[in-house]
Amino acid sequence: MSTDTMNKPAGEMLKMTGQGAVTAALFQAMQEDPKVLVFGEDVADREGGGVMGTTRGLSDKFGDLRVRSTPIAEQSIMGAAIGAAMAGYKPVAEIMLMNFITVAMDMVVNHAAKLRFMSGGQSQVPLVIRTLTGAGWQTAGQHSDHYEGWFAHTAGIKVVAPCFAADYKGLLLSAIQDPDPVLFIENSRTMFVPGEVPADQGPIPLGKARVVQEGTDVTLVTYSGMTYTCAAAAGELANAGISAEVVDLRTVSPWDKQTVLASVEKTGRAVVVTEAGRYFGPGAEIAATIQEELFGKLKAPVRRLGAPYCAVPFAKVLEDAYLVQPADVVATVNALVGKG
Amino acid sequence: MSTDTMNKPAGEMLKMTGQGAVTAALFQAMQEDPKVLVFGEDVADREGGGVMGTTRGLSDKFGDLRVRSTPIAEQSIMGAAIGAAMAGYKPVAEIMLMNFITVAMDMVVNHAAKLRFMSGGQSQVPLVIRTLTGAGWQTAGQHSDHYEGWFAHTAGIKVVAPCFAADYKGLLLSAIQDPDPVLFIENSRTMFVPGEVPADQGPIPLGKARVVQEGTDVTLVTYSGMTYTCAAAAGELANAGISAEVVDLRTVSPWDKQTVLASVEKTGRAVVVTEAGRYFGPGAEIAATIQEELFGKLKAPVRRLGAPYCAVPFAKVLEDAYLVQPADVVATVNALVGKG
Amino acid sequence: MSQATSNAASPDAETQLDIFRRMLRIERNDDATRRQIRQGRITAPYYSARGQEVIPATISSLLTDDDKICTIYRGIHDMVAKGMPLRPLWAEISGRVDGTCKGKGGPMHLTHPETGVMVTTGIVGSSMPIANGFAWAALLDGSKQVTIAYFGDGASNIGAFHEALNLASVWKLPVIFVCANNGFAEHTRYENGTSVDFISKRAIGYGMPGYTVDGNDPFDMYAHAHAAIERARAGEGPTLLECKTFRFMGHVFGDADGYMTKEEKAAAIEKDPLPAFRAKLIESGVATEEQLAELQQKIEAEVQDAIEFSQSCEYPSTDELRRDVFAEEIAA
Amino acid sequence: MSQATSNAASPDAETQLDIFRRMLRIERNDDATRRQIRQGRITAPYYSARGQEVIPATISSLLTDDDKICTIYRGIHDMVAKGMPLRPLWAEISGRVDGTCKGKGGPMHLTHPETGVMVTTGIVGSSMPIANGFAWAALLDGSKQVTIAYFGDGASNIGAFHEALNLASVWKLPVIFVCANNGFAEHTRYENGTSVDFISKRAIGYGMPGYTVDGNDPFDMYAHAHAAIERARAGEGPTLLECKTFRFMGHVFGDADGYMTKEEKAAAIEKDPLPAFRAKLIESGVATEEQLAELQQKIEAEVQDAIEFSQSCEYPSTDELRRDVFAEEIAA
Ligand SMILES: Cc1ncc(C[n+]2csc(CCOP(=O)(O)OP(=O)(O)O)c2C)c(N)n1
Ligand SMILES: Cc1ncc(C[n+]2csc(CCOP(=O)(O)OP(=O)(O)O)c2C)c(N)n1
Ligand SMILES: [Mg+2]
Ligand SMILES: [Mg+2]
Repeated sequence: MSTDTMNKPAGEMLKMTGQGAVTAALFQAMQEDPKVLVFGEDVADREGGGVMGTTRGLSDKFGDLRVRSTPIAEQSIMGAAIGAAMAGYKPVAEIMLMNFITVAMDMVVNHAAKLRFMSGGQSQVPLVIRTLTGAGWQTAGQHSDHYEGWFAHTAGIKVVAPCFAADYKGLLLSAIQDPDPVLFIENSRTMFVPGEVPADQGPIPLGKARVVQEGTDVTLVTYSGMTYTCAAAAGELANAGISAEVVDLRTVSPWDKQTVLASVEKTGRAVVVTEAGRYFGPGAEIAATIQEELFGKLKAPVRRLGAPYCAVPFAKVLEDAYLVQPADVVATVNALVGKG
Repeated sequence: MSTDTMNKPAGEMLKMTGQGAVTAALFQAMQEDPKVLVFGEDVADREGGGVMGTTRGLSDKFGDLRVRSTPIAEQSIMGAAIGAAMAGYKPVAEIMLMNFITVAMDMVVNHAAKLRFMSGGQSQVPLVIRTLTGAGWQTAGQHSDHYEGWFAHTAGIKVVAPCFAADYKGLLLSAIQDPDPVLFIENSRTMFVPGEVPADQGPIPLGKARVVQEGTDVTLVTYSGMTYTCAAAAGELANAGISAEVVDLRTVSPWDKQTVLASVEKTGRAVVVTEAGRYFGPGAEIAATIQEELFGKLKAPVRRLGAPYCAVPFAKVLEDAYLVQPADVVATVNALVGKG
Repeated sequence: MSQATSNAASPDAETQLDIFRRMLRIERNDDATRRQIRQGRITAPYYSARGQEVIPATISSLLTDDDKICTIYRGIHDMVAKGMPLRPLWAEISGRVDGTCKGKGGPMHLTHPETGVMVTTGIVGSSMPIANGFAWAALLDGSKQVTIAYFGDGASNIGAFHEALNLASVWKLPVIFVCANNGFAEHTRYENGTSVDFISKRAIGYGMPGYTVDGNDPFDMYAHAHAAIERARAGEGPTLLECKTFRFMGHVFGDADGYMTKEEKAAAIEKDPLPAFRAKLIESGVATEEQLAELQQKIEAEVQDAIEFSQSCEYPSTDELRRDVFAEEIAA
Repeated sequence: MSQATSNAASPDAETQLDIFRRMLRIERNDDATRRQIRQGRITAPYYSARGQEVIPATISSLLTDDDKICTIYRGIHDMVAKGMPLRPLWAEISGRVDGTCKGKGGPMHLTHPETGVMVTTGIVGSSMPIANGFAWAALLDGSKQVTIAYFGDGASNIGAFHEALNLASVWKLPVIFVCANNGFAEHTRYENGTSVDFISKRAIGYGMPGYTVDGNDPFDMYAHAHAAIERARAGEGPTLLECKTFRFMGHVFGDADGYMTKEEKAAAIEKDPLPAFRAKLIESGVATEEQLAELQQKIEAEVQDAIEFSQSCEYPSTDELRRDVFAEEIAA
């Protein structure tokens, strides 16, 4: 799966985790642009550079006016990010975990996402919200949710959700340079996995999916942590003689319709796989669009896999059942292609 | 369109608006069950019974311990509702306008919707959130949004969005009796429209759609304010010889799959119409489900109409263009049936 | 808590006249706005600030265009005081493309960066956390710029107030939190929503100076605003000013006022700060009747010109729905 | 602000012993929990409250099962003090179906209504607004029941704190806001996130009594908790208690403590309230060495029994994902 370094300029490859890639991107962005700011709970080195250490070293290097730890007050974190962004800075605000953004939804939705439009273009809000989430660590009902669907449904904010280390770096660099608000989602099952990142990895454009594995029988459309799940499923399917193409959206909104439609037109079948809930979830937009655009060209209905309709459970057995597993993808594909 | 009083026991019909029906339901519920509470900003009679007058007369009749005006603090409103509900009461909390729920999302999503599950069934949270929204009054970007998609995507809370006066009464009565959290959405274009309500109107079950107009060529799946829009479109289509069936979901989550699928299986065509944004919106779930369940039985792709990808604009010309209009529905249907 | 610093600053004659000019411009503009609405020429929710003119007029007399304000739905007086031109303002509330927000924001989201009108929010409390961001930027820039966060008494009970004042104090931000305490939050009387007798006391919980000021008295306002702004410019951090006032026209245009007594309303209008300050200026010889009459004519002409301009403007094209969502226009 | 009412209540011998018993039960349970985690028998985030035992132990000695608590991720000490049985607690943190939440909630969402453990939240600040709801219900019921909202020093900077204290004061709710000020919010030192020297001062902004208490001193805690609870039961409204303490094990199990000095940690552990109170009980003749040793054996046996019980329990069936979402089970 080091396909994540495909078509990158040849050159030295560095082994680093998604977290290492995020840290590297922050260093590079702050180095290149004095307007870039980093702040959030415990992010400064006095506080250990983040509870996960993702921002370690930044305040020592760039000073504690540009890298600031904040009180536990997400509305004030987002408010400060909005004002600073409108004043010409590029704040990268950390909301420690995605569930905590629920106390700052007004700032994100009514303000960050709308101020440019409501001001007729006079206001710009070039901020990035970095937030970590994902099930798998038994942190249960209030620390693991994938709520990207809410923000994809909110006009005026982009949503990025990488899986591979190189994408974590390249997409964060682009998110920081972007003139509009970007929600950058770090998934707890991919963030700490080592991968290869070109030493000279630069920005990777937002809104572009990547085919991480080519195939001809079915297209698996996914992003974030579920990209691993789909890649694993594709491997199993290959052994059973079924050729699955895996498309990693990387950006959830705006999503790469072209790449997805081209792939599904080729394979004639699609399964959309998200960690987010299936019901009224982000996968529905993709499934609904595919059937609209490729009506009559599909060999089977577009299927969706996502979290069941319940909170994230604590017990490991339940958490495993809650998360879509490779076997679920395989079973769904088998049914589609009329096998198994 | 007084079909909304279909199959009701014969008896006196009262003319009242959706607002009148909501007020009547609150009186009836508080009368029948001493555990029912009503609170929110300005809801007591000392404050005029709500800025819209929807709760007028309740505190005079039921006292100001059961009907309380609150400070402007939606987190504390929702928190109080959750605690009181867990303690055995049935709080009906008013969040004046839907955009203001953004400051209380943690209480709604992380707590109200999850406490039963996270406690393994020990906690019950039988509360109702009444909230008003909808474009059409030039209240612009922060006072008109339809965010029901967020809540439909959130496990553990039901979402009700009536259109007709009788449904406002019957569904609110059911929402109050329901043992789980219910978000009750009052649409500002339908709430003040007079309709007929049986004097003895009782609870109308949640999760049941209603066919407000029968047809054979296409199914218009909708709810809330857009039900009027679709009914108007159906009228225009009829003149053009196209027979449209209009299905008013009434409950967005859990939505009435059976009724919708039965209708679309009959007509072979579907257009899902929401006031909520089209992109990653609630219409996507319905469209995705229809194509999954009726694959091969559809004469045309399932289309979706919803708000464009922008904030609600102020200028009347823009607001009119923002809202789906009957003409948009007609044009979409014409294209589907291969006319116009 | 109403005493300002011992060596309280006082506005000189010229400043007094400047404050009055701003007050009158607010009042004449408000009067014209309500007339246009009554005549059905403007269809928009309108939250008159009639009676609250002294607060932003005095504060603005101490600010430059570089200083910034974040205000609320009831904030047109704050903008007019800050110097926002009336033509783009009127074009905006009339929903025209020449409006300052191209007709997309309307009266609740008026914005005019050139004069420091950065954010107008319709969400109670939200002006405060955003104001902190501008103040933080000023620190980073090393400028002496200050940011004013305007809000109401009811807003002092919402979470955003608390988070914003705490952060501003911990970070020593150059921001002034200006609470227009008009005694009501929509239909709710102060004491029925607010647990403390003076909102200024809440400053104690943030290790921040807080004062309760007579928001109808330009001299008391000036002394406290001057001290707070100096403090902010000197890098000593934020201040909370609770400015006591009254809104004569109820919460929103058309409000029936049923929640207040005729007596208290009459009593408040009795103390209308505009005629009172006008009389004082003449008494004290700061201005003559003629000067002020002339000033009024000039202002009325400016307002009239803005109204006529706005009526001559085009409505926005529906393409605007695809513009300003992002920097890059969305494809049709 | 540390003085309680002049006629401060003091715990009698029996109560002192009761408080110590609750403290020891907390400490022994915490010790066993950390052992099980180290041995890999439990896989769950764990926020030890070692060092903070006095606060809930003393408060709980003044409560009945009808009184309610809303607590936080770092709240197992609050539950154990309140009397929650250890078997369902251990089964829950072990993810078993016999857990109090059937293994669905885990350590951060433990719930046990029979002993008044109503809500455990993982969201900073959220215990407070919900506690108000239980207190409001008590008013409606006309009962004398009180509700305790437990939270930390860092939580006093979030909006929910402000909204909850204001509402509780305006509505005179029978709720006590108990802030365990352990000097840190995750890795952030008190003064770097909190703008006031004493959190108890924030009570002034809500017209509410507020006290800073020595959270390691059962006598100071008792006097203040007694006054606050009496006040609530008498219908006089809420109180804010800031209880100074220290967490010996860092923020979460495995925390490296890099953000605090060895000295301050050593100094705090030096003042460990558990051995101190134990010694005091013996000195003052409230209990004998033998009695306390016996008590400890009983408690350790109870903990051991709970651990063994939990290990004998089944894991939940995946059908549980369809149960308790709503009252009615969701169809497969
Ligand atoms: C979060 C939120 N809740 C409720 C409202 C509805 N609302 C608009 S103005 C207002 C009253 C605000 O009172 P105050 O802060 O005193 O300001 P004033 O209107 O008196 O100037 C309310 C409740 C809102 N806009 N935002
Ligand atoms: C709204 C929210 N923001 C951030 C977090 C992450 N977080 C968990 S505990 C904690 C520190 C809380 O400190 P304090 O209130 O002092 O309680 P303590 O942990 O010291 O007992 C933080 C920031 C959270 N759980 N909720
Ligand atoms: Mg007010
Ligand atoms: Mg702490």
